[in-house]
Amino acid sequence: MRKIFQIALGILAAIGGFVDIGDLVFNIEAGAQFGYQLLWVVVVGVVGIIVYSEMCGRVAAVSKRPVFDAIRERLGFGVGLGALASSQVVNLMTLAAEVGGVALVLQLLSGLPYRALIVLGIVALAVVIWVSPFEWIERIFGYGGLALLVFAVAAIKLHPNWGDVAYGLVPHVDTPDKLVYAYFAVGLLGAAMTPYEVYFYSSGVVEEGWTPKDLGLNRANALIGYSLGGFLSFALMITAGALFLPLGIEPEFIGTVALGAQVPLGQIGLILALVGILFAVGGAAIDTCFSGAYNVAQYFGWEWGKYRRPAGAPRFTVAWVVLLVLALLVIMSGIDPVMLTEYAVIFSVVALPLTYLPVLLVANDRAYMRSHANGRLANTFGLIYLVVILVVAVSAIPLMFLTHQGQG
Amino acid sequence: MRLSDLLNVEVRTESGKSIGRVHDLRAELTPRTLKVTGLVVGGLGLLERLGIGAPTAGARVRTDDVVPWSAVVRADRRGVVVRDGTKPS
Amino acid sequence: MRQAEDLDLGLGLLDHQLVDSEGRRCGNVDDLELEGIAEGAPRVAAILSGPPVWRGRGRLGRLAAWIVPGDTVRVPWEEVEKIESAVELRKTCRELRLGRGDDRARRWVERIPGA
Amino acid sequence: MSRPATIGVALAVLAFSGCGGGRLSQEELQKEFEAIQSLAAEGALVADGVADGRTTETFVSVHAQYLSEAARQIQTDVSAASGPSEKRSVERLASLVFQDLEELHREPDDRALAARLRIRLELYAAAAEKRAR
Repeated sequence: MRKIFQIALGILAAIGGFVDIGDLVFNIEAGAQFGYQLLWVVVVGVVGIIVYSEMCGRVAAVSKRPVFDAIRERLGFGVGLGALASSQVVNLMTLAAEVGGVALVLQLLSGLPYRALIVLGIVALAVVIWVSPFEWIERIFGYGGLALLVFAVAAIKLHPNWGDVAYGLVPHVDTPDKLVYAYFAVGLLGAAMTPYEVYFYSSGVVEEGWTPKDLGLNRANALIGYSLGGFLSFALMITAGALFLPLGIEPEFIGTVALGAQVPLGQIGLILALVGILFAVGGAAIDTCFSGAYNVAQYFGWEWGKYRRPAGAPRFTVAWVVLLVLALLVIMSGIDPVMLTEYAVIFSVVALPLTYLPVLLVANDRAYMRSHANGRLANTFGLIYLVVILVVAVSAIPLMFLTHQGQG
Repeated sequence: MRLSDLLNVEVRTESGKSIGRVHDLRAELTPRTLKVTGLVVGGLGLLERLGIGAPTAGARVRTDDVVPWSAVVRADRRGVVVRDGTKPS
Repeated sequence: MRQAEDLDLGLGLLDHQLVDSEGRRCGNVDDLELEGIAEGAPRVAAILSGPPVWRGRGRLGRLAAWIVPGDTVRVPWEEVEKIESAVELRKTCRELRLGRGDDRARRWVERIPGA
Repeated sequence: MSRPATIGVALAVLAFSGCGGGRLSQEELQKEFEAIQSLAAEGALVADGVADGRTTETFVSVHAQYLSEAARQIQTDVSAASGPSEKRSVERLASLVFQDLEELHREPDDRALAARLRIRLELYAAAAEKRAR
């Protein structure tokens, strides 16, 4: 029974962490622009996050060191501080975008003014974090996010050409806009492998006091959780490819995502989609908020953890409160959450190598890992993905420039 | 003297030939003390600083890029001077 | 502590987490104080922690030390219990004067209901 | 300010400086036609849901407003700039699409109206698509 509950940790990380506003935006936009052509990138991204989150979870379970400890230990004070600063900027942008997303969905459900809902959303998130035990947050948002499965039904009901869908799993480029294609490939990879997922997950593993005995669970979480997340990405992209591409619709709003379920499934599809987005994006907001606090506390060696009462880890508590307030200011400035999401995902790609290189190094250190150090399989995949990440990190910002954020 | 004073400074022989930089200090941990036994120098030393092939990394790749402390003539933040003929490979 | 074994100071100690005798996290190994270099028998005399110590940690370190207030805390090597993935200390952080930033912040956080 | 933040601000400035004022090229006008097609087609989908009673009033009202604001934004941007003769038709189409979306926003429960709006928006989308080529 305990095991089943613990797998919920994986589901939360999968739905709340994997499918966040970045995945919604990039999968829907990629589908609307290129149909099913980029499905293979989702597979690449999902395998990547499985490889690295398994590694981070293993390091955390065996050595009790979460990701940002490893970053500072291996990269040193200076480079580590650079990694901290860049990851905090990305975290804040992502958090602000998720909060904006929560407010937009609440608006589509209630019709109340957007800005009032931003404040309401922030307050609700703060209260949820403050009063509820972590297990509750996990279950509420994890299971709520499962409503996104409505997009799987929507994708099927839209009768996509399954042959084309299958062909999408084979890497190919069939478009004159090769740069835009590359931009979306980079964005999809970034959205799938966002670093805050592993900051959050590895810290959670340490907080839950996992030991090497839990490594099987860790592997199951990574595999099942992120595969489910990848499955939802597929559903979103296929929905957009079947519905929006033929009509020439370029999705720019959160409402457009929900429309993808409303058209084939009617009112019930619409409500389920909105509820699913609300929980997935709300859960991701909590994840990013905590990731930010974890990172700064771990870098500076402060006490941290949300299993403790807020006063047990005071600077950690202050850190997440400050992040929420900053996110409130950013999103209240009126910046479009969808555009902010795109920036956040692209910048997170640039910061990826600084996160994953130290993890790979530590996972090979037998002083930490003893018999649980990386095997040949984990190292092969780890190295391949490190190369992929480096290429993507170098090309992300130039591509954003050249394509005007995918506008061509 | 602090560890950070020595990290990354240049290592020269008494006759002035550079043999690289101090990437790390090797030490010996006993129940009561932590004695410095050598300098990790050279290209492989850099990898060691990142944890590839270090003594703790299990697979000890090589130790001949460590200059024993007995060869050190002078060490401060301006640089480390070692006896002639000392060379890490 | 384990038997005599090799340890690289930069890799195995520097920037690692400090944990006190009650399991509380209380800062990082920001630098190490070395002794006996002139005598040809150098050893680690103490762990140094706190913002002013960052000054020795490169340009970004100097900048960070300039921005962040705080004191240097010197933990004599004798207070080290064991070196695992974190550095475990023999005393509580209060006795060693570590983790005072958390103590200061606690006074504020405690005022909020439910903390 | 950290480097990513600086880059972010710089990029945001660059991204915004591309809009408004100045002279529109043929290619830019084409992009505007594409944007109008997208908004009109999406509006038609929303209206279709209303006509069939398969959606919620709140969703239609809120989402149609976002779409109509985007259409109005195109109209304002284009009328502020100079450009080839097609500029006029962009403006006209954008304003027609804006008006219909605005109506959908105000009457999200009128099924008969929605059926008419759907047909009109589909026509606008088709017209914009033709011009975008």
